[in-house]
Amino acid sequence: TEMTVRDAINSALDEELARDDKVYVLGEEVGEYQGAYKITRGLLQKYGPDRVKDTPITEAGFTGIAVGSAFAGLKPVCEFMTWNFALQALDQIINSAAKTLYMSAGQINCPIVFRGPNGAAAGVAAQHSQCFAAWYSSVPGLKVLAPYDSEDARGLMKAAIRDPDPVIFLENEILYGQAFPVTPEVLDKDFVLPIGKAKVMREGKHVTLVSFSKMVGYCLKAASALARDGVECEVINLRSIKPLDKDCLVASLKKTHKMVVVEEGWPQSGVGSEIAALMQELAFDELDAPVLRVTGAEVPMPYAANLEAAALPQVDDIVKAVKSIA
Amino acid sequence: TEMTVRDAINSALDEELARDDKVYVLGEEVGEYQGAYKITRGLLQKYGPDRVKDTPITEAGFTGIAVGSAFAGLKPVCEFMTWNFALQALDQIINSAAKTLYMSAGQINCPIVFRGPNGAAAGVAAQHSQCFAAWYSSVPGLKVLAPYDSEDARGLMKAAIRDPDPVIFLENEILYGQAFPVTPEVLDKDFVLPIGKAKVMREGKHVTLVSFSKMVGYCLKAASALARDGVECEVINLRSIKPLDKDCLVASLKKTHKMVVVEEGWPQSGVGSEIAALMQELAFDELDAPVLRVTGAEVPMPYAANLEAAALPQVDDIVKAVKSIA
Amino acid sequence: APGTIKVEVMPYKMHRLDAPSNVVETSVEELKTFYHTMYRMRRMEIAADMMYKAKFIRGFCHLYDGQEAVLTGIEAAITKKDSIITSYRDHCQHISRGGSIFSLMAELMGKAEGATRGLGGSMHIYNKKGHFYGGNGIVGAQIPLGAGIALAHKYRGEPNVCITMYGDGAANQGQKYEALNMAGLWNLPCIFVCENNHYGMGTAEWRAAKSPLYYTRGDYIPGIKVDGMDVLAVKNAVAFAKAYALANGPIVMEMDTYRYHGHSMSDPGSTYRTRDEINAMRTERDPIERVKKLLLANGVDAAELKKIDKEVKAEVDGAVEAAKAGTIPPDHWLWKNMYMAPLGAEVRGVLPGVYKSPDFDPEYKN
Amino acid sequence: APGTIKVEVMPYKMHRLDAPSNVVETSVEELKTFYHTMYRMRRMEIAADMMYKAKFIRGFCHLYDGQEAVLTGIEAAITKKDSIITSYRDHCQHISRGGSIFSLMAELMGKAEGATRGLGGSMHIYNKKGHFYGGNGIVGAQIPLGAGIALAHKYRGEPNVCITMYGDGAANQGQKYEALNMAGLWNLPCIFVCENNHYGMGTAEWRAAKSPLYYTRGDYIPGIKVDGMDVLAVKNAVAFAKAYALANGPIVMEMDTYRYHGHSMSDPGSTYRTRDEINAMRTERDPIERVKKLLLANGVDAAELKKIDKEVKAEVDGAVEAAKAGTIPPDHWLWKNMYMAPLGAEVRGVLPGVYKSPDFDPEYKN
Ligand SMILES: Cc1ncc(C[n+]2csc(CCOP(=O)(O)OP(=O)(O)O)c2C)c(N)n1
Ligand SMILES: Cc1ncc(C[n+]2csc(CCOP(=O)(O)OP(=O)(O)O)c2C)c(N)n1
Ligand SMILES: [Mg+2]
Ligand SMILES: [Mg+2]
Repeated sequence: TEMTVRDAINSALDEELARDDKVYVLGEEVGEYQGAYKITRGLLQKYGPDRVKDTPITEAGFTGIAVGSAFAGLKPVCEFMTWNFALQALDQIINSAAKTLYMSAGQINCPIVFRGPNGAAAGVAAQHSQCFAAWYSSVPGLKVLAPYDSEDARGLMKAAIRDPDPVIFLENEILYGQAFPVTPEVLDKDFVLPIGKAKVMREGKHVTLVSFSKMVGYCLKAASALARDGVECEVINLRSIKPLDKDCLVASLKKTHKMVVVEEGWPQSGVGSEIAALMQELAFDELDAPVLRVTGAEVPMPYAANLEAAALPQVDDIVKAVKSIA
Repeated sequence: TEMTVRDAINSALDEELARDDKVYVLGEEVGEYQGAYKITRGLLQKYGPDRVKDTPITEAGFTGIAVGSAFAGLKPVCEFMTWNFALQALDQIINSAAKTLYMSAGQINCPIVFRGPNGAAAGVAAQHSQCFAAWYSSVPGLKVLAPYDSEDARGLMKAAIRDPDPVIFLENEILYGQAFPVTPEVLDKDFVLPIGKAKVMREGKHVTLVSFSKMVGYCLKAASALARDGVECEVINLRSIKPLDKDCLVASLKKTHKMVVVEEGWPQSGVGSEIAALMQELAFDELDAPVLRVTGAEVPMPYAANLEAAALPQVDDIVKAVKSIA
Repeated sequence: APGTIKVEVMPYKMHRLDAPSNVVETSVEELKTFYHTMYRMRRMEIAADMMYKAKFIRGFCHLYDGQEAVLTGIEAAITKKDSIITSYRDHCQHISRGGSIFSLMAELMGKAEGATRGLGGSMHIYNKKGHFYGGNGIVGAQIPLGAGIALAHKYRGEPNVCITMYGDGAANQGQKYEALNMAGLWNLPCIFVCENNHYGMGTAEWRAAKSPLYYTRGDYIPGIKVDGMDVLAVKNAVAFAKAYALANGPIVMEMDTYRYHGHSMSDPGSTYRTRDEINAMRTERDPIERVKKLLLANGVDAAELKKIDKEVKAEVDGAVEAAKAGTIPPDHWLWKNMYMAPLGAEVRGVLPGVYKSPDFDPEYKN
Repeated sequence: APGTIKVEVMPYKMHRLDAPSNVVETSVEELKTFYHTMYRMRRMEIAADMMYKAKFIRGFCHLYDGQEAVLTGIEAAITKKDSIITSYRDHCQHISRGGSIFSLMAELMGKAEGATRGLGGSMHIYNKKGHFYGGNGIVGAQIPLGAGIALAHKYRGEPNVCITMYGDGAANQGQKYEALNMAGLWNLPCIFVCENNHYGMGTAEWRAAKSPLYYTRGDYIPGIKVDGMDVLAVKNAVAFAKAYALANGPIVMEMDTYRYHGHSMSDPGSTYRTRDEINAMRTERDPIERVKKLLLANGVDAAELKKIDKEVKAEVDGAVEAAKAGTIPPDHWLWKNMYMAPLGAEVRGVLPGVYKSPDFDPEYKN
């Protein structure tokens, strides 16, 4: 069977709400409107307004309220309509959610999931297209997950909600409507993926392609194209950006000796920068070529379709980068 | 003669206020209190309350007001008592200040300086000790400067205020009281350093040490210690974190073939990650060893003095890192 | 004066202030201008809707139809040296500040001839020369920005205000309260205009605000509530507010208005409100119909208005076709106007090894 | 009841509410407890001041002396199942929620025996079991957090409130207004307690707030202004507020109080206010003196109070010495309690190649 990423997240939320009455959902338009992107469809009807709470457009305030309620033992799932708007709430995410367990010497944990679409959608321009993966993943105390397909979305969302620590959950609007095959195992009520483990999506021996979220699909496409030219790529879906699955990355590098990291975010101090730095640090002698980064261009996102495309990695770019070292 | 970093910033502000009446200063306690760290001492008395404005403790609001006034042609210097508090104003810095020139197709520029102490002071614990260099330097549209000594502080502050674009100016509380020698040239009213250029603080041929802000002093100390053992370090003071002075870094690497980057911030996707990624990308064959990163430990900052010291790079750590590859 | 028409508008509701008169003076000439202005806005937005559905426009697209009287009344009371800033619902400010329908349409279609050259899109229209500061995609962020623009006016001793527009949803944002406080402390000539169209996306005002009395929400800042479907009520109130703001500092205006379309294009706009409600608004309070009736009652010929309608339709149709025929911005525009000062360094492209020198070129000459 | 003493306190100022009676019942026993509690707080803060000056304490250190009646009155009106959250000025909450002076002093000195094991420091004291949620270093951030704690009480159907304390400076923060709105919409049992000590750092209230009438600043949320230097006035008002909050939702309390010390240790506290002002507060409104006078007037012997003083001094001195003799936290504590769930991965140390596995160990057993 197939399932869209939207339904994967929706069903995971539904099942976790059913499983644990400390879990509740809040955010703008999550209730009566059924979610700006319909991720929370049906949940208000099923669980009522105390567990599916519509908030005013006040990110700092409702994030603080969500975090406070998590300190006091609830398990909020806090939706940002997009992650861009969480910039108004960043202080509460970093200084309250991420740091309190440590500052309180282990007394006050914060079981919360912050979720919403991250990065570029289509034609939404500079203020609505930023990728925040690198920023959040730099912060100790946070865990950062980014699903690619429906399996990821279900398994990681359940892991995030059941986790006693704050989890940043980076979705992708363009993937919401995409359907992926799912096994019965994935549809199980207790299908929980481990946090911190990457997944090898395709094996290969020549070059390792590393990415997360939407770019995993692009890497798979690039790998297919390259295979036709005899270049076998190993494709790694990070799934977890904090912690990073170093072992998986190093193991693959030891096999291929070449790596390309693909992300939609800006290059400087990005996720790719970290992985490149890590690889040369952990496996210097294994590298037959520099770890290459294919990233969003270092510009605010333009509106026009052609410029937007030029500002983001395309399958062709990945192919080119691989060919430059393969 | 000698001058403290505090006096260097203060005199630069003073002279730029005198030079251009569109320049004004705002922030919490910058006026009557003379600055929480006395950086704005005397300015209210000299320039009056319209040009040295005390604000309430409302970072989002006064940052937005400052940015709006810059759109409309003023040149605000916006003080954050520390950069930690700018988390409440980050949306205005990123989505308003950094992106508007681009979104407006070049119509509306934003000549503003955001300044204040960044990173760890002494004993101020987890919520007051974060380094934001990597985050801001990832954002196109921003320029990010970090002075080390009084020469840097004067020359970069003047450059920042005269620049027509938004500049993030990362100071260090512990350096404020430190005195450095300054030449008459540095004291000139028009002493302006170029944005985007690093400075070689000490030449050497064995290993390149790269850092910014307070860590430059530590690198210089480590270099002296290592010189006694016959290891000659080249010490680079980045001064500008966005843009990075790639040419200076690569030139040094071509000489030493080894590099250690030192920063107080967290490791993942830090400034060091970017430099390591860049170096292996731009000069793969020049590297005789991995670019090593010495960074703040991946923990929220603890309070106790010994733990705090263990969480931050010490001169000894730098020496150790160099020795591991020298 | 001869030709003066006196119209009684709905009495203003006041907060910490005495009400201005609700008898407003106008003239046939002025009313014709209002009719023309508002009808142009209306047709333009309807065209945008069609072009969106025909897939010539992508991303978000927030339409202003229904709310035309607010902006039109504001412009009638201020000068082009007064500043305006608003949210993403910004197409009509482009027009009212002197931009063409063509350049708006071209922008929506991502064309090089667009108001922001295809770089900004629907939510990011600006006109610096016309003192229009945009277009802001982040709910509430324009509020302190507007206070800052007002600060600049005051700093330079200019006799101007900044009109800072935001929605009923945005009215709950904390930064609004921070901005109000500073505007009050510093007596900034800022007019905070809450366009209460009764919904923030799918959320009715009372579900988002414990107190939906927006004109009182400045608390210690005075306020006035205005029938935002009546351009004369708005004109008169804004003239009053401008005088007040220049003399005393900030004031809050609540404009009672309505958006006919959904929030943005993906919202049908009919799940959280009834068709009856929408229809009642259109038939009973439509701002254009109101002016039309006044014109007819004051001796203007229906044929004359039809002529205006026809001209406007032709203008809009022409603009749409011209925009369709516009040029795709060249790819190297990607690298322009990130910085005003030469960066003296390169920025990275998508691929490693691809570095570009960003340049400042607001004329897009190269 | 026999032994009941009736005291008239300063009448409350009210906003959108009728005032409770300003005649408060108490007893010699209760007054003695208040005296003891407040005197302990006072001596502890004075000791912290001395230890800071003697360089046993580093970083920030915000003292509560002068404000003791606020917290003491609050605690007298609520139970230990009600929650409290406050700012960085949090030493006394540690005490009022059952912590020892020793563990507070040990924390300030960065010792392993400290309230937060040397990890948190002055601004980050917590007591989860005592429903004390800290200690927050970011001005205003505790306000929505407090509303969230109240939400949890309500969600679980508990008959408890969250006391959310913040300063007059913090009262201008936007997130306060966002939290008030949601607390109002959702009827959260949250008592917003503004401790108005008239200065936020060096800024007098009227320089930071266009309207320094903090009890009215909730606008549509009711408020009450209380003499925060009078523990009986506070007790009575908080009891009233708790009943109100449980029945109706949020309420704002303004406590008119004063901090004797500077803002933190680097602030002498005398450049932005006069010595006369400080002296007048100490001689005319001191909260401990007020209770002392009441006790003496009600037949308690001065010698008995002297005895309390002596005991408290001895307790504080002992705690200080014990804290000095405390242990430095072992370096490997750096890696504890970053996450509750096993991370299944390592975190990086300062040096490359140094990786550590963070563990959850709130007892610090290992
Ligand atoms: C900070 C932020 N949060 C959420 C959004 C998504 N969003 C865009 S418009 C909108 C509704 C705003 O309603 P209102 O202020 O009433 O303005 P209107 O659209 O009615 O003109 C929302 C929730 C956003 N753009 N920015
Ligand atoms: C967001 C933020 N901005 C600035 C600061 C620095 N700061 C710490 S306390 C303080 C003054 C707060 O005054 P008030 O709220 O009146 O509380 P009080 O100290 O008087 O108890 C300031 C400006 C901070 N910690 N957080
Ligand atoms: Mg609205
Ligand atoms: Mg105060």
